[in-house]
Amino acid sequence: MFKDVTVGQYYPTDSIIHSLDPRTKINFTFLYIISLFLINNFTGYLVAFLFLVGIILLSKIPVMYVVRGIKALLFIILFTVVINLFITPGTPRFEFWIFTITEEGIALAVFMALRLIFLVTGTSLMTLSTSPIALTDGIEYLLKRVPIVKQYAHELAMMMTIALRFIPTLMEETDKIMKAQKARGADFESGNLFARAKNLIPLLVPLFISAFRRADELAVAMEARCYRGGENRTRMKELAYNKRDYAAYFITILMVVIIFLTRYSPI
Amino acid sequence: MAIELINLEHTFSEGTPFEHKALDKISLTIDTGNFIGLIGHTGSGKSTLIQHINGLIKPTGGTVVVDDLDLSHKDTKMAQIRRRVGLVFQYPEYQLFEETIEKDIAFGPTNLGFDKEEVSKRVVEAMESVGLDYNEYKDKSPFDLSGGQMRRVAIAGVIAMKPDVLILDEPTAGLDPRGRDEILEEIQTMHDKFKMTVILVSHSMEDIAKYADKIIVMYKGKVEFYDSPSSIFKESERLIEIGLAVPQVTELMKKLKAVDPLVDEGIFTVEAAKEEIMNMIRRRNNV
Amino acid sequence: MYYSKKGGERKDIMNNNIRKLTYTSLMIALVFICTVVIAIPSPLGGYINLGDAAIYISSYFLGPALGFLVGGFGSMMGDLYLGYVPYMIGTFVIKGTMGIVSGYLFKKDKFLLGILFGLIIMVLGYYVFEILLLQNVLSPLVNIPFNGIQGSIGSLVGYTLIQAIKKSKLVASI
Amino acid sequence: MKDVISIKDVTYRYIQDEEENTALNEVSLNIKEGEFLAIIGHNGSGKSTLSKLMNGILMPTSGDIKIFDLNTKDPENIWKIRQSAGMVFQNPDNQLVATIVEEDVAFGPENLGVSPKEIRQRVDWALDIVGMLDYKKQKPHQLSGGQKQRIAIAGILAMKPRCIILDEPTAMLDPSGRREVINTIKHLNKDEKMTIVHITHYMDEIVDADRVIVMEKGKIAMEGKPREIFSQVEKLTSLRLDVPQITELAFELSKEGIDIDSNILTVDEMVNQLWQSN
Ligand SMILES: Nc1ncnc2c1ncn2[C@@H]1O[C@H](COP(=O)(O)OP(=O)(O)OP(=O)(O)O)[C@@H](O)[C@H]1O
Ligand SMILES: Nc1ncnc2c1ncn2[C@@H]1O[C@H](COP(=O)(O)OP(=O)(O)OP(=O)(O)O)[C@@H](O)[C@H]1O
Ligand SMILES: [Mg+2]
Ligand SMILES: [Mg+2]
Repeated sequence: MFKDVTVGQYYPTDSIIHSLDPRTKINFTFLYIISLFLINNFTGYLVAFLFLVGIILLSKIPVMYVVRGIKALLFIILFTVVINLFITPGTPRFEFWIFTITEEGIALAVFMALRLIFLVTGTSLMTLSTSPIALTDGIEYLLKRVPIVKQYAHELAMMMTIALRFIPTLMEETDKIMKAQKARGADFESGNLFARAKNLIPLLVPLFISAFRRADELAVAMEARCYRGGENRTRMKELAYNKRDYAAYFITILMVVIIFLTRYSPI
Repeated sequence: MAIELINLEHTFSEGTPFEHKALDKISLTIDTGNFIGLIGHTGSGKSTLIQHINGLIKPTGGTVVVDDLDLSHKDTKMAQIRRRVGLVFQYPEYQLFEETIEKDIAFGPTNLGFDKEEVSKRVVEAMESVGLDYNEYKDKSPFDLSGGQMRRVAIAGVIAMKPDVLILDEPTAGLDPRGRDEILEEIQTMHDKFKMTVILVSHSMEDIAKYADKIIVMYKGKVEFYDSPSSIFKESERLIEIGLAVPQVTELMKKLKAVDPLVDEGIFTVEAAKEEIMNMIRRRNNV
Repeated sequence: MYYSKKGGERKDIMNNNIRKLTYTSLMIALVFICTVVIAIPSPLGGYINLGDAAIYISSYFLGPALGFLVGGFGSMMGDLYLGYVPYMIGTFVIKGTMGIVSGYLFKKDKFLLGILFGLIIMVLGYYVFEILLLQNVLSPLVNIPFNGIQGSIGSLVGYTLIQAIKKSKLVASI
Repeated sequence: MKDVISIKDVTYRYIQDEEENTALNEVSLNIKEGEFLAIIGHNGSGKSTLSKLMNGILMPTSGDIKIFDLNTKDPENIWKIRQSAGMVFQNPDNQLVATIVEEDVAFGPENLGVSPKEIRQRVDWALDIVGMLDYKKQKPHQLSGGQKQRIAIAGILAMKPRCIILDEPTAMLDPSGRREVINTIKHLNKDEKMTIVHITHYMDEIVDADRVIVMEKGKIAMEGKPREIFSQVEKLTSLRLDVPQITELAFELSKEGIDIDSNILTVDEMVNQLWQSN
């Protein structure tokens, strides 16, 4: 049941977006988030929207997948909209009972909703088009450029890789232990909150112990393969920028500049 | 306690691109008190099959009936099923979790709702059945034991539920040859003593040949054969074709038969092979 | 730390750092799993996950520094999987801090205090982060009860589990 | 021929809850270049301890171990030793590090600082030898046990070792996985001229070994060619081991006074002997 989890909901296609260097996509995402917070009018959102739609189309990922992230945050987005509607002072537009909705309130609520939706969609797009492994490589490379952190960049990336490698294995193990305990009469499905939490002990204790044992065996196996940290280590594949990455950087910068300019637009 | 599988089907991830039919229209009856060997290539559906027998997996088609209990029926309580059918998984020592051996073995019977007295009686019996001295071991941590002993504790944890049907998925993996024999002997003894129905999943044709009175052979989710060992091991070509093997002595008998047609090829234990070869030699010396 | 009783004699070409690395990695994987698959239905609707319990266990056995990494990365990957991408950075900081602080207090033998502080950091942390994300102080309030229950269950399970694993005598702290 | 590994009077004690547990007791053993050595013995007889000593993962409590004349006690040698005596472990899952097969195989040479171009060549070469080249872009968790174990072997091969030590590489595999791994090991020994140390509980896996060591309670109890070892059925049984069914049958027959060698190892040999002698 758990066999094929891909962390991060990677959706592989053969698109140009997928083939970009992960560093390009990470940097783009950062700049995109910053631009979102720069926007202060409809023109700005329109520009951001057009960029987003363009990228979605290029990525060949079904729109349904891209917007799925919104569902997870729907409740809090709606609540934020409602709050903004009612608490923003300004020119009253509607009034009923003790509530007043102002024009500024409506504008702010719509802006907030748009910003959150764009934020969710844009970031999901990056994780949908970049495999967790590529993402890890990209992060490692970028961390190597950050002072202080840079001496740990290799170890951090190694940790992420091993964690990704073991997630499916441990998921299968979870399933197995759960079944084994059920066969001994354990009940994971009924009882109140506290009873259920307590019933998980026969699952979680063996699971953690098994993870400890695996960690131990893995350490020995890595040592036997001459692992000694990041020093003097080479890589089979080095990340390398292509022409399309430079093009992507150009477009990204263009986007930031245009969005910045929209701040001076009248609407 | 008869087990009846009627048109049993199981499809994983039904309706997705990962759809996979693991069991395909399986119908068979296992009689009370049988010692069944279950063999089949990797991925043939053995584990999926046995998990149906104690309700851990629900069929996507067909039913499982254990005695009078229809497992796919809504009113059937899981506790009733677990009480009748005990399942020992592969590497069962990885499911131990309690501080002491006694507590760990008591986990199953306690879950079934027995009172303290009954539980501790069962723990004593179960430990005895797997050859662990109660007084010496009860207060030890299960994690202080050797691999073979941990395996025994885990098996005892299921035995203590006193199931009528005991299913074991490769109980001897990773043990040395003596450890292997000891565990199988203990299972055999329990089978004889409590008239327990035993289903043993194993990759070792020699072990299956030695202990089982009937063998189920699975191939790609279907039952290929279900018969006595002597008839099944006669089908050596087919067995090899579907990724299995025959015991070495069966292979030998087959080759001997090629030169002496009177040789019986349905032989699978060293004892019987010895007899047959002695007969063969006598025959030849008489000529 | 070393699995299997007190462990063998390793005079020491054995680089303890590798062991720290693999334990941390595996615990990241477990925090992820406890966050996304092992869930209990919650009275407020939705599911309570046990990611927090896994963080306490990690920070207890691995100490504050590694606890930070485990809490931060494990939970961040959980967000990635569950579609809470905008929360990732916040989660990294909040859960990481939870790992550090509880790990530090556990080390000082302040067991309950460690769990309590972890809980407070989590609830307050998400509140503050959502203020930044949503740009107002009111709407994030709705999540406080949910986080509170979530955290309490996590604390409870974490507490019980640490006791159980300790008793199994299998693991000695680093 | 030269000795690849020479073990001299080695004792190893684990310290556990202040108690000492002697896992190996004054063991001496030499392994020749190109040899296929099999080690068997009951659970806890010290096989794994011995193998970890050969690779410098454990240090002897007393005595010396030399790999190609390099003493494992000298910290300077350790990386050279681990590179030339590679190790494969029981659980295929717990030795794979990376999320993609080829990247896992590259892990060893990357640690050694080999150039990217050469790593690429070595990875393809190693995957080819174990017959897994077609799987290089796969994720390890989608492979069967036997395939994972072959990837683990490829990961060691890519470090270009001269000797491979395998600690129960088949214990967790089903028969087809076992066959895959055993064939790979034999291929490495015969065609790639690699020295092999193979630890196992399966008697049928050692029939083709050049030499067999039987361990008992931290000591070497028997040593010889498979045929010599298997002819001593009773001694093996007393050491918690057994013999292939066919050898047992030969033993039983010869007890009955039938003229047959009691060290038969294969079915064909048995057929021949029964046919010729009687
Ligand atoms: N949870 C699952 N989700 C999807 N497919 C599954 C799942 N469990 C098993 N399968 C598939 O169902 C088939 C039967 O698996 P099963 O585990 O029953 O085989 P088996 O005969 O026990 O094999 P083995 O000898 O390796 O234990 C296999 O192809 C397997 O990949
Ligand atoms: N990490 C450890 N700490 C303490 N004692 C240990 C440790 N590992 C092994 N031992 C002990 O050392 C002895 C030899 O163990 P070893 O693992 O070498 O045996 P083995 O022959 O490999 O057994 P198996 O066939 O079960 O793998 C045993 O008595 C065992 O209990
Ligand atoms: Mg199975
Ligand atoms: Mg061993």
